[in-house]
Amino acid sequence: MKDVFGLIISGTEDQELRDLTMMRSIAAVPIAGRYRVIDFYLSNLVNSGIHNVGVITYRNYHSLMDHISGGVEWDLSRKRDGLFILPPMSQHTNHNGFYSGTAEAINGVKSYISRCAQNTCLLHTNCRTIFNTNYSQAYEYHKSSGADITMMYGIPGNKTEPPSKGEAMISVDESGAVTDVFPGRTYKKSDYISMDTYFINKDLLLRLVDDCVMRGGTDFIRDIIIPSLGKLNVKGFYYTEPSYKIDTLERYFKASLAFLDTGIRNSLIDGSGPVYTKVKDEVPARYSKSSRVANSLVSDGCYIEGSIENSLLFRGVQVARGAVIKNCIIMQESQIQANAVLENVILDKKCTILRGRRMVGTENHPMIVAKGSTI
Amino acid sequence: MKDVFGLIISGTEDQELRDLTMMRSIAAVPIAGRYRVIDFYLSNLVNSGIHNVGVITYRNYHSLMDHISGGVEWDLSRKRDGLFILPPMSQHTNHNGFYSGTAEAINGVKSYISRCAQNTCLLHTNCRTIFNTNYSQAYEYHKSSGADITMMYGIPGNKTEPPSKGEAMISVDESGAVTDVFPGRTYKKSDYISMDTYFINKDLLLRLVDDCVMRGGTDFIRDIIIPSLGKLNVKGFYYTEPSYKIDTLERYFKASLAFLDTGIRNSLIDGSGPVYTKVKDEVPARYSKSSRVANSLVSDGCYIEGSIENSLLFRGVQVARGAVIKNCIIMQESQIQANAVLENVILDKKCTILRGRRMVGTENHPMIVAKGSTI
Amino acid sequence: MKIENLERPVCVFPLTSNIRKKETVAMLLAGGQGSRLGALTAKMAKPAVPFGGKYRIIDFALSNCSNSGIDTLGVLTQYQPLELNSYIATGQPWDLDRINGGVYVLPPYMSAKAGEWYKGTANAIFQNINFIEQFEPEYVVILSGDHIYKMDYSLMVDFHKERGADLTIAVQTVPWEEAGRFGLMVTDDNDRIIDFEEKPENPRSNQASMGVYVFKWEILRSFLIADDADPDSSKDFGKNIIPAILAAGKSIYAYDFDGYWKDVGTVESLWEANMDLLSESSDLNLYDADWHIYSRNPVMPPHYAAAGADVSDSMITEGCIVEGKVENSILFAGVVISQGAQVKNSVIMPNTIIGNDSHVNYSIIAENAIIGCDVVFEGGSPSCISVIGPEAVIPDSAVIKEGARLSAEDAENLFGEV
Amino acid sequence: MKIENLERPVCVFPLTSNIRKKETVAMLLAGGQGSRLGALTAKMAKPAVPFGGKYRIIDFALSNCSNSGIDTLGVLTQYQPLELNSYIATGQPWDLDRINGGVYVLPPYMSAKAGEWYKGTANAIFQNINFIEQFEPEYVVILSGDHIYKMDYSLMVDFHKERGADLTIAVQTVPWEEAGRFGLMVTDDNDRIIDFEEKPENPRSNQASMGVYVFKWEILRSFLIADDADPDSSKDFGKNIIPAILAAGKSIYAYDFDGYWKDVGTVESLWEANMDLLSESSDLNLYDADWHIYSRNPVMPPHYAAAGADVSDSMITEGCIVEGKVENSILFAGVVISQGAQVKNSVIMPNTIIGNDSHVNYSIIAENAIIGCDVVFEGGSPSCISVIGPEAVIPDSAVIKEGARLSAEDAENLFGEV
Repeated sequence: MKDVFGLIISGTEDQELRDLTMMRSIAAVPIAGRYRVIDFYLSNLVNSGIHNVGVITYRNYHSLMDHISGGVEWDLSRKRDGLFILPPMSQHTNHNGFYSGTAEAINGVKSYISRCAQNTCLLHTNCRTIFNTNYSQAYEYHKSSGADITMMYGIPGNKTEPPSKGEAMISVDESGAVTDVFPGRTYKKSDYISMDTYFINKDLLLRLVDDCVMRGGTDFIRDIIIPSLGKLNVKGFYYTEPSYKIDTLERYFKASLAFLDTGIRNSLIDGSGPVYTKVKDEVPARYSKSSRVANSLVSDGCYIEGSIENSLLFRGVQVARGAVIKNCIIMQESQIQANAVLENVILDKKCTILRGRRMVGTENHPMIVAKGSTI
Repeated sequence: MKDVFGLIISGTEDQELRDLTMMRSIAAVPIAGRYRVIDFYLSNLVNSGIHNVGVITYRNYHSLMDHISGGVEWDLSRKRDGLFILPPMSQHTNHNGFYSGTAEAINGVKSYISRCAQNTCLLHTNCRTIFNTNYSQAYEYHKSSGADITMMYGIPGNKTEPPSKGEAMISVDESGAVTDVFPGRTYKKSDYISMDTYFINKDLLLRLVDDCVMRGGTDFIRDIIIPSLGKLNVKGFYYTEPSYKIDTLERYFKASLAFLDTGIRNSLIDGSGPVYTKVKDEVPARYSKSSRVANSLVSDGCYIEGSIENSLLFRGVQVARGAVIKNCIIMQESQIQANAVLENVILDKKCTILRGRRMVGTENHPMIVAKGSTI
Repeated sequence: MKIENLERPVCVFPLTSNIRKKETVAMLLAGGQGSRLGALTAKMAKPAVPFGGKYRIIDFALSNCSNSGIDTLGVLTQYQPLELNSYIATGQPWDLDRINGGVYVLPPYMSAKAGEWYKGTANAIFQNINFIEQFEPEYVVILSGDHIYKMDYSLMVDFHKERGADLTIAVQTVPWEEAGRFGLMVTDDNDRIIDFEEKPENPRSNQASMGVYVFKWEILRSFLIADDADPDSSKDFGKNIIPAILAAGKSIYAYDFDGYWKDVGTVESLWEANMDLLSESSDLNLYDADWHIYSRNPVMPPHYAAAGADVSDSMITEGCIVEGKVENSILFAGVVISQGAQVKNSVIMPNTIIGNDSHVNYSIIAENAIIGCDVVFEGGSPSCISVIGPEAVIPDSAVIKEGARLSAEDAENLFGEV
Repeated sequence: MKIENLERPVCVFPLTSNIRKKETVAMLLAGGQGSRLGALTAKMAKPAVPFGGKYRIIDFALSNCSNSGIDTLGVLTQYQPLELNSYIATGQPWDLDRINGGVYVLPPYMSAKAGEWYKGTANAIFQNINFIEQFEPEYVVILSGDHIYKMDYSLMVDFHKERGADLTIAVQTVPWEEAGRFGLMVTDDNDRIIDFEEKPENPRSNQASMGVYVFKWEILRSFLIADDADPDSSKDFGKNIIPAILAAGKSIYAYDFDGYWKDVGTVESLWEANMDLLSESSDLNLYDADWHIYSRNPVMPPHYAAAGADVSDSMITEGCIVEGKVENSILFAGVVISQGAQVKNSVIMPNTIIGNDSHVNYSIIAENAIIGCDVVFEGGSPSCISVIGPEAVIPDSAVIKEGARLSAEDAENLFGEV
């Protein structure tokens, strides 16, 4: 993978995740008890031997920058190559700094792309899939098939649900050529869902983006991929390992709870290599005499006096005596006071649930509490 | 200085520097043969024992971010505190991301300021002065005088010139209290020029900025300092060491050439501590048989076959045989081809002067060639 | 022109780094084997021994330095330094990866004349006089890497400065009945030390030395050089340097420290210090936001407690999998407690597995060990702790006697290869 | 459940770092004193000696590793390692500060049984078998830290793999008349080495070993262990390991390298290699953007050439001040050439001052020296280079004889204290 660089668009308008993406791009959303979504993307790239990665930031990128800046944790703090945070504005755009579509986002970082020493771009147009892979097989396929563009596609782990609105589905013929790309909610021609992951030659990418933007196009799929079908050699690479979409709140909730399954957790956290993330200095989790815990993931810094079941606790969560937590995702530094009851709830960071309060969502409609709330 | 954090506004509209600040903020302007302006600011802070520094970025901050990101060179890569790059947009502004004045800039980073563990802010509202100092004396004065705000002022080294348009001049009474602040070009009441450097209590700063922005104010001097005179205890601290303003192209040129004086150079580069900057891997400068050099500063990576006099050459400059360079500032990686003649010229980065070309400016009106030009 | 008028340019630095003068430099003695910890220190120096779920003993001294604002220190290693070297590495976890200063690991080395191992604590510092000199310090703080405590050394340096002392020794008041086990300081009313007794039978003082010293560097330097010339000296701080300084009439002060402090030199004291973390009443508080104890840890997922887990009064860290029962115990990263297993009053170090239905009690089990299924640890008590060494494998249904001390080799000899 | 079914959780890492398997690990021998360099190596190991204006000799091997994509290496130190330790530190300048891998400085250490110095090149590797094993490598590259060359080791490893060799030795074709000074490889038509001659009187080959080896790790490991058991062995690669592997009939190949390569073991060869940088025709090119030679340097201002300076055919680096004449010379950081001074055909190491009107010719002057005013270096030639050691002070009007070799002490004895 010496000749490949990675390019990640860290967010667009991810309305479906509601409060989780109000203050941060989807790439910075906490997941699996101690990670952020982008950890999976960066770790996959690094574990595949890709050491030059550009991350295009979006509106609220403070938390993303806090998390990845420097790149040390992913071994991307390097003199040559390494991690590049590419702010959403650029001397080349005439807009007020924000891109509205994926093609525009790429257009804003053309100078980074041109400077890359590597000739092939591994492009992630979004960060809405959790998967753990080594791209070498896909890259071999891309090279040996002579494709101009190779799209990765698969059938995500949460496949029983219908495709979501923003999702791109694809049809592939016997030769592996992509014959159609269509929005998930329109009509059903195949079960294959795009992983938003592409191999494409750097110069071709620059040319296609130039051309697209000149004609007023903004979206990578609508304005670049679809018009290219039939004209360019666009191949599909079928991804067989587990993957989870997190593009809606419900999917995010289910993907999170899937981590409680040891087999799924192992394959997502160490399937093709470990997932790296930022290390915090936390004391080990502490359980008191009165604590109860079952089928849960608990991070360092937690202090558990109450009862936890089927839940994920991020670091520094406090659960007081008598509190009951079931089927919940409790993010960093939240406090659950004595005798509070939570079921099917997602608490964002630094929330406080007061003594004795009770919140109950359903499996398909978890309740979500915005960052910093006191209930 | 344990209780002080630094805050640097890295640029505003610096029109007077013309082409030098088209593509970068003034903080990122190359100076003295191998530094950037912000190196002086960061080094002064670090040499004074201040280890928490926020840098508010402005429009084109790619080159600033490239230069300072990580903060390693200034020993500001730390777990606690360290260097914080504060993007010009913020969840608290409703604008399209850019601040128009210094007060607004501070307003956009209030959450950083609140989070600082230190109680006193050492605020630089601009980066248009080159000086080398240790702030401990000024800080002692600030504390012992009981001032609410202490402004540093002085008489810059290039004092023979009239004050420039954007410059703030101040009057101070016998007790050290600031009695007036007025624009340089209006009328002359004193020779004292503001160093754009303030000590101010963090909570007071937050309150003043809140108040200012609420009333529609945008500028720190006009809308915060001037209205405070007489109401708050605003003191002046007289700065006696050499300093050079670089707020116009002519001043930038003269300040640069001042570095050729060994006494001035020593005091600016190591007066109160060394100036740190980013290290590049360059081969030592190479002189050929035909080279001539007199009264010049030459950086690593230069390859000199021609003749250089009274000039500053940044790293990686090539001067071919027969070329003559006099009173010039030649920035990184520029090429001067054979027999070209340059006098009183500022070449920005990566310029090429073709074989035999001749460019002559005057001492008071140096010619400037924009980055990447071929002449 | 004459030679005496020649001047170096400004901004000239030593070759390797921008070293500038430092008022205070710390030297941390981390070369000891800690042989009373037996199998736990067979392959690593005592300061590298894991502690408290995700720390190592040396984290306390390193974090104390960092939190005290002492950013320049040498760590003197000698015995099995590989683990410690790669653990400390750049010093980043303790915020000690400073450009100007930072942490340096100092092993013994060979000079043009000869190579010499460190012959004693004082000799270790003596051999690194050049290292210290490059920072031109006023004060040198000597620390030991094998105590568990949180201490602000900067307050002790301030005390040292105020008194204008040549040497300041940190002391703890210990119960009179235990005083005889320590090096004791006899002081006058002004905290000035007038005598020093090493483990006396009839103590005249109950102020025990903590092994934390602040020296005026010029004083220490001259006494180190004099001591080195003395062929009869055992080159030790306690036995030679301090008595010599006292005998020379220099001003030595005692600095009273009343926080938590424990020398974890024995298996029982190491166990006890771990258990102190689980005690509500202990002074050893790791949750102090102003005095973080830092450590280096790999990234692992949150620990997983299975449906049948039963956890109480314990500390559990990342990467663990708990299916059985854990009570009043500390689990380090990557530990597995299998179904039906019961772990009580024990410390289980990284990556160790406890097999199904095994019962572990009053034990320290070192890293990478495998305890099979249905193993029983008999009895035990706070004064009788069993130890299983690193990499040891205990076969199914084995019985471990109370207070047993088994290295991997011992286990193999006892039980045969599994 | 049985013990054999117990499983560690995934994502369990060694204690200190996320160490993962590495196909290739390099071991760099940097413990040599380089005694033929005299005063230049009195206080630092030969690999730490400054070279080429802003480098040190070891930069070439370290940069080669980095540029070859070998990101995991151990540097074996023993003699005067302090300078080298702080120079290498985290490995950041060579991009070797990797989380997974990176550069490790490996001094001799004391184990539970005893402390041992490295007794030979092979013993140094033997003592670090555990270090190598943790990366589970297929191949181990053995390098020496005291050669000047740019070499892509990955191509040599590829060659080694293609041939399925047990050992591959890099060789340079040398002139027949000089062959007798080298260890020579006699090869068959397929580059397979069939014999090995150490400095023979009548060479049968002109293919000299460069001291760069690629081993299959399992082969090297077994021969190191066997060699250690042999009390008569001098524990040296050239004398013991390679002859033993050859005698055992293993497949050894010669890898021909035809780029610039120089062993800078003598003062004259060190001077020559420096001068090669100034030669238009030399193969030693530092301007190769694809093969940067990295180094660690403090930040200094650009060098200043005064109004009366006269500089030709020279390399001058940051922090220098040139008032006099510099011709065909190399100045390291912070050097001062005072007014009227003339420096020709010389190498002046960091922070050294040449006083007014002094004439220096055919010399290497080490770091932090002061050459007074009106000092004259007589004669000299490429085969007769004078050396002034680090920190030496040469008084005004002194005369330095051609080929003089003066340490700071020698100078003081000769001229008295200045």
